[in-house]
Amino acid sequence: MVDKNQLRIATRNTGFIDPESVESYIAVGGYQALGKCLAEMKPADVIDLMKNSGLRGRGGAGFPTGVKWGFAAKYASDTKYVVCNADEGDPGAFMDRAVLEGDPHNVLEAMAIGGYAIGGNKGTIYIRAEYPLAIARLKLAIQQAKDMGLLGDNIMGTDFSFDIELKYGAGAFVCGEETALIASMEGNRGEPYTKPPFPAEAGYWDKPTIVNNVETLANIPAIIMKGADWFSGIGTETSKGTKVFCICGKINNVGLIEVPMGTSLKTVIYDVGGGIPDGKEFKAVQTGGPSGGALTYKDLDAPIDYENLVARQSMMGSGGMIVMDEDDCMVAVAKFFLDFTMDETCGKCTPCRIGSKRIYEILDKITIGQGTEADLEKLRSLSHNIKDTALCGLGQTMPNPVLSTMRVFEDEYRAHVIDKKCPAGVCADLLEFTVVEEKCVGCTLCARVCPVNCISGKPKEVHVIDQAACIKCGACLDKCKFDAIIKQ
Amino acid sequence: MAKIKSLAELQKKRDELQAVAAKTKNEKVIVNVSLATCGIASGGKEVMEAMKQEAAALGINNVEFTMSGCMTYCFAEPTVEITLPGKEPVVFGYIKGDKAKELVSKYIKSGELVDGVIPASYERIVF
Amino acid sequence: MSNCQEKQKCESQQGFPETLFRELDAFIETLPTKEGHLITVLHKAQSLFGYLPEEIQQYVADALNLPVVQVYGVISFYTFFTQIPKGKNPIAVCMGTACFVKGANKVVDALKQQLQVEIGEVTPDGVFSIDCLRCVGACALAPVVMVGEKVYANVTADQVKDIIADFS
Amino acid sequence: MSMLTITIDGQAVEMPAGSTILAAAKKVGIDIPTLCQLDMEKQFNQQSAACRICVVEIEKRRNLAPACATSIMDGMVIKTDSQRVIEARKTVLHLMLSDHPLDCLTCEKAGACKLQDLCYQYGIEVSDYPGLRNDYPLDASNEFYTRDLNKCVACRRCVQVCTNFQSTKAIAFGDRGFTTHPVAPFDKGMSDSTCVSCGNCVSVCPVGALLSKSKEKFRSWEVSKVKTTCSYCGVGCQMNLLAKENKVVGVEPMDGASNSSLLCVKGKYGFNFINHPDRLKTPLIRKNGELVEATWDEAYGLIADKVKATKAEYGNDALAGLTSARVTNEENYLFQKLVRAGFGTNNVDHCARL
Amino acid sequence: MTNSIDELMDSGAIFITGSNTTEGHPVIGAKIRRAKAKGTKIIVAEPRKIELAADADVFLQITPGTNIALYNGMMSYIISEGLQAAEYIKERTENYDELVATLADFTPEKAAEICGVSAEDIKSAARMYAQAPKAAIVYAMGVTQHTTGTEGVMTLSNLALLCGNIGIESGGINPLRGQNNVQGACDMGGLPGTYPAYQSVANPEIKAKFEKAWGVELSDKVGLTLTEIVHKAGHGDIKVLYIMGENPMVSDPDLHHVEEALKNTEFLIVQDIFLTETAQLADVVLPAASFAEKDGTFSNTERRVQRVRKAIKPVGNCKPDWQILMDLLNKLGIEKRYASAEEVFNEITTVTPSYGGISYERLEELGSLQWPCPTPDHAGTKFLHSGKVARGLGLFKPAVYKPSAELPDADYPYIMTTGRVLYHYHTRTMTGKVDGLNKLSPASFVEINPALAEKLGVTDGEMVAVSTRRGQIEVAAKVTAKLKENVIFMPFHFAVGAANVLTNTALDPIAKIPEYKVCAASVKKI
Repeated sequence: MVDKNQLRIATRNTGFIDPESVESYIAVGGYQALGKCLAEMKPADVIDLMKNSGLRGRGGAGFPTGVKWGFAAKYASDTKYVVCNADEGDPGAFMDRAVLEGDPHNVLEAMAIGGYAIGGNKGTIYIRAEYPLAIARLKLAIQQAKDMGLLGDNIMGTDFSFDIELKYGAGAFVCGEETALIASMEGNRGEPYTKPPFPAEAGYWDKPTIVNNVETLANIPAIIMKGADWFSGIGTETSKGTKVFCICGKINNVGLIEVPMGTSLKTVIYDVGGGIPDGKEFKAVQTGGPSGGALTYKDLDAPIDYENLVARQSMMGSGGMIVMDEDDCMVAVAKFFLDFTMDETCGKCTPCRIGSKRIYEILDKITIGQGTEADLEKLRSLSHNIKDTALCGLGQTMPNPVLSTMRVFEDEYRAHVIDKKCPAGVCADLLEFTVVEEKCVGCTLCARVCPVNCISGKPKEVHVIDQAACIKCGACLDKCKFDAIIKQ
Repeated sequence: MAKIKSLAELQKKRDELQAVAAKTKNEKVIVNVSLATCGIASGGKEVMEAMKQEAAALGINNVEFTMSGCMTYCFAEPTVEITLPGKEPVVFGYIKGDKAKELVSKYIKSGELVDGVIPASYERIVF
Repeated sequence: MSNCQEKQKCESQQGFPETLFRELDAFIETLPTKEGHLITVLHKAQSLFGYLPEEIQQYVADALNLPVVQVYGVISFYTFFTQIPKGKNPIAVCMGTACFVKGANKVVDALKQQLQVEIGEVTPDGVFSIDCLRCVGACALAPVVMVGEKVYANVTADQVKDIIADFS
Repeated sequence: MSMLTITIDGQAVEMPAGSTILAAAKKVGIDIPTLCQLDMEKQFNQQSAACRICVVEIEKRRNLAPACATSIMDGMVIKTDSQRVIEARKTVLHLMLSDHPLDCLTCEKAGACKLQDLCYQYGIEVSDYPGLRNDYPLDASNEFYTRDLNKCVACRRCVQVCTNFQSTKAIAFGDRGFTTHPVAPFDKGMSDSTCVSCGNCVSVCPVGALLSKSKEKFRSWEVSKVKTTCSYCGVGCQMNLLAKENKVVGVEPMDGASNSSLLCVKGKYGFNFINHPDRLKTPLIRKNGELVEATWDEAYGLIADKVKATKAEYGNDALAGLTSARVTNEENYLFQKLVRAGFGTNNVDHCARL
Repeated sequence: MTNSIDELMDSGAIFITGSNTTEGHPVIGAKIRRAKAKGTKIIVAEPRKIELAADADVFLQITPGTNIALYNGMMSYIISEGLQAAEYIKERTENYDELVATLADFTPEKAAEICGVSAEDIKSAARMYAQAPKAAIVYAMGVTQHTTGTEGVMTLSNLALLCGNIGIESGGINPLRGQNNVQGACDMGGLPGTYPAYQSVANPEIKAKFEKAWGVELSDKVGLTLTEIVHKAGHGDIKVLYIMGENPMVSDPDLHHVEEALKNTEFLIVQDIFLTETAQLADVVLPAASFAEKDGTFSNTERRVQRVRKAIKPVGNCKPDWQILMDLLNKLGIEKRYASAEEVFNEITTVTPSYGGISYERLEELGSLQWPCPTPDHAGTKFLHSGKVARGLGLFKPAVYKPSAELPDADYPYIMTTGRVLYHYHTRTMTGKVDGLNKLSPASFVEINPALAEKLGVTDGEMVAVSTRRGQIEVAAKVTAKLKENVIFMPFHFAVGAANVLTNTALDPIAKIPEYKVCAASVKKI
């Protein structure tokens, strides 16, 4: 009965080995890839292998890793840096944490390989301070690897040396953007700057720097060991290998999955994810977090890869997948994401600083029933212009949740502005709780739970809700045993 | 710890470790508890402790406890993987309350399956 | 003698014990360079002092030879850093997407109502403070509430009372 | 340095590698509006590129690019006036204006305000996206200028000039998101900062957020501007004197070889002595122990007589003159000529050593 | 300055000594800090922990008056370590052997003892300066206002030559001139011994040239210096004294002596824009126009000639100085009318070789020109002594450390030094009229170290009596850790609580500069 929809490359060891034991990692072939690079390959060979494998950045944008390494290798410098971006910022994604907590040496090994390939010998892991366990296990792993001569000076007896330090994030989503991340690593406000120059040319301390995400790195030792052909044989035409997703929200099997690129959304949701709980209807899945968009039943058969998601106005992002059911209001979801980006925008460029606030305000207006059709137009045009003018990736993708939900759920938006109704029954200001006379038996339970005492009626008589005083908390609906209260 | 001086030394080390692991696998029950952040938050450490106590109480002493990171079945935390000597590993989820003791007294002691088994739905790369 | 040490001759305005300052000095000594480690030092300072009031910001600025306004600029940028003391039992509600779709905002409302303080505030008796966190990466347990180190999973609004009771 | 060829609005332009699109456009007379761009920053990648008003369309690029901070690449094809570009700029202005008071009628900056000019240029009267505005108290704690952050457009020029050029580092950016704004330490008033009142931030502020306090009210179009050299220390900063009705009412730095558009507190704000009521306005002659007003002829006559008489009675070396390190070369020249040729002595010196 | 201000930003190291640059020359101070941000090493040697000390890679808090010992200590270390520019010394200098001989037994340790700093710091400063590919020295009155001022400058010049830093871009020795046109006043012959462009009055050919140009007979006797003039006036030997735009009643040392001298002068002419302390003693006061009301040129500290332009009409009945001087020249029979400042400038260029190629027209076009600029096609000179020094070979003129003229003793136990504050300029003739500046720096003060304050029982802001052998004043105490315990500091700007009531008139024998930077003082609580 075992269905093998998943293929675990990046997460091949998590859950299997003891993350606090370097022997445990070595026993599954750990550091062999690094050893192979140092003993049998020239740096250029490593880069070629990476290029041929087709591995693309798993942090979101999908830039080919080998090409990035090639750029950094090209610039001459006494110092070059390999940075591991472990500032997992997407709310609803935790694959990086899982890998770091479950298989830290895998990431260290990959960073050293990157250092060897580009001609650098310093590595920095920029990790969220909110991940204490991952930090502790990384520190331990670095020490163990140094003690065994797998990191530090003259690795495995060669003249290649590579050291890794940790730097902590401090709660800023924008630091996932590589230029902001570099600013933050240097101890500054995490404000992005205009590229070019790209970090590969002038990054950390103005030195050539490659920034790779945890999941990207976690693939690398396997690629070195099993070859470019093996890796590029997995996935789709443009997207090779696998992708780790965190599926959560309204889904039965909440958890971490790793599937080959090109797996359909349907497989992910129904076969791997076990479908929607409580017999509810699948409505949408948000991929790419606050930078992404909503996929719907229309997209269920689409193979998941970088290009297909972008074509559907979403994006791969780091791999968060939030599943929503019929009870979720897409306007409210868009508002939730804008609330997030509005807080997280660094505030440097005008479109993002003020634009996120204005989009949020318009969405808020819509959810409280004060929106107009003109507002929908404003939303669209403002969103397009922000995408066009914002400084960094955060601002350029910030309107995506709005644009994608408007594309697919325009009806829902229109219901809010024209009918002043929230079809999913989420937006409190647009709801009305009413008593169905035929069903009410006058048990008084609803009146007793109402926190504002707006339900009146004598025992055994039909009760009435005072709409003016009702705060739409839904307590009466939950309590009524006779389905006599409806929300609409 | 002795430093590894070459790729050959590393390969030798790996082979040694694998040999030890294979031996253990044939002789002992291996209990692997998922102890990533969510596993710990769901009570993974308590599960491990309860199982140790129960094993001691029942006089079962060929059990080796290990820990690992996330087993990916977040919906079923805490999760425990048990490998009986010579058998394939089995993952049990939803280990709440007395379930931990039950795993010892039933599955480890007599190979009797309890509910909460999570089938592996993946293929895993090894090299 | 560095500026900060000179200043340390005087009493700490907030009455922080001198040993904490010495511990911070010792930590700074272990850094390979002062340059680029402002955030590192602020993490350490916050872990020692609990929060980063003006006095500590000035101390860190002097110790790293940075303008204090730069230190303030950094602190006010990152949500992890706080300039006001947290409650004895800091409550943090995860507001990641998974928690949101599972109703974390209702939990927040319940907490606010129960403790009669707003997000980012401390109860008058200093026992609790409420903050909203970006994702803590435990989405399977959504909604997640942390009180200090203790994690509560799958929290609903009606459990809030019990959680608070655990610490009262 | 290698030369690259690009096309802007259909015109081919040849520029050295490392030039910005902005510079290339300027060379062929194409005006790209700017706001946060700071002329003092010579390297394109030092520009904050925060305001996004200078965005242009580059063929084969997904997003619009800021002309001030994007270096040219060979063969680049750029459009600066497409519908897409105009719409984007208008949106940026609408957004800026949505967080800005509309008090141009009384704002001191009117007429010299970049935001006002740009809104005029793009025909924007009120913002399409009204919403919550930031609300900060006016900070008048500095002796020489006021800071009204409600008018701030977060262009960062003040922080750039204070940090990178003046190197005082009295201000930085604080907060995040919608409330991101320039701050003094702990977001208090400027008087609580290390500010040395050089006013260089005021000089570069494109809007009315930083304004010099002024005794005389004046509108930017009412003043004449004359470029001159500062009369304080030996640096020789270049500056414009702003004059209205024969009064100097303000100073603005100019880009001189020695000052590179900077001034200090004395140069920027120490000009009120010029029209001070205590200025000497007429010659004075001591009569009966008192200095009394006299005509120039009386004064000249008295001096000439006294010089001639002294020379005759005591010899030339009984006369002496102290010239001044404060006056012009021409005047120093004439003074030593007066002492040497007129008094007939070399007893001339000045306080170079003091 | 031998070099230009902007060249500092490409120096490998900048040695700042005797200059509180961020307050005295704020814009240059800002540029030095920008250089620091771009990677330039900064060495500061000052008695006070000035603002730039915080930017310094090495800060040497030397006892006032010991700078020569410091420079010699640095040089002796450089030579002992073989860090000197041997090739440069061989090809472009002379008298090196005497330097080596003079420094033979003067170790950094000895220097350290004299200067009150650590020998290690002297060594690292020396290494930093010597090992930088291009290093600049920046100094101001802190070096020159000593009885050994000239030797101080020469010793710095030795240091620069030793490391091959003269005649190269971004190197040099760079005095920062305190007043806007002090350079121009010197260039224009406002000196007793030289005509414009430093042409000697004793040289018959030069004298003949000027006699021809001006149409009068001229004296070949070197005139009196300012301090000598004041001294002679005190004895009643100067009958007519014409003071233009100066306020010796505040700026000169030992003010009681100055006041006496001016009162003793039979006929005192003062030309200024305000009725200064000096003008109040005058027999005739001539009202002059301010810089905003006239045309002309200033020459800045880097020999850069720049235009002054008229922005408003002269206030009241006052006149630009050049017009007054022209009128008086005419009255004294030297008939020449200049229609404009430009016509005066044109005359200057005919007799001043270094200005020969400068004209208003070129200044209009280029903004500025740095002399020497001998011909109209010359681009001006960015840095001096390129290729070889002006005199041919760079001359080492070694000097040994000599103590200041007045040292602390039991009665006057502290070393008093003077200087500027950011918010005032010189004698406050101008800045004293600006409300905001007066609010930021309202009155005179004396800075004392906290330990000294405690010893005296004085708290910050309390009034104290500061006295020296020449007088006593009462000022507020400013308690600050900027100073060492035995050193006190006063700004010289203020007429009330004037520091120069206290300062020493002892002069440098060569440049006749007074020793403002060191005298012995006592401080008492009132």
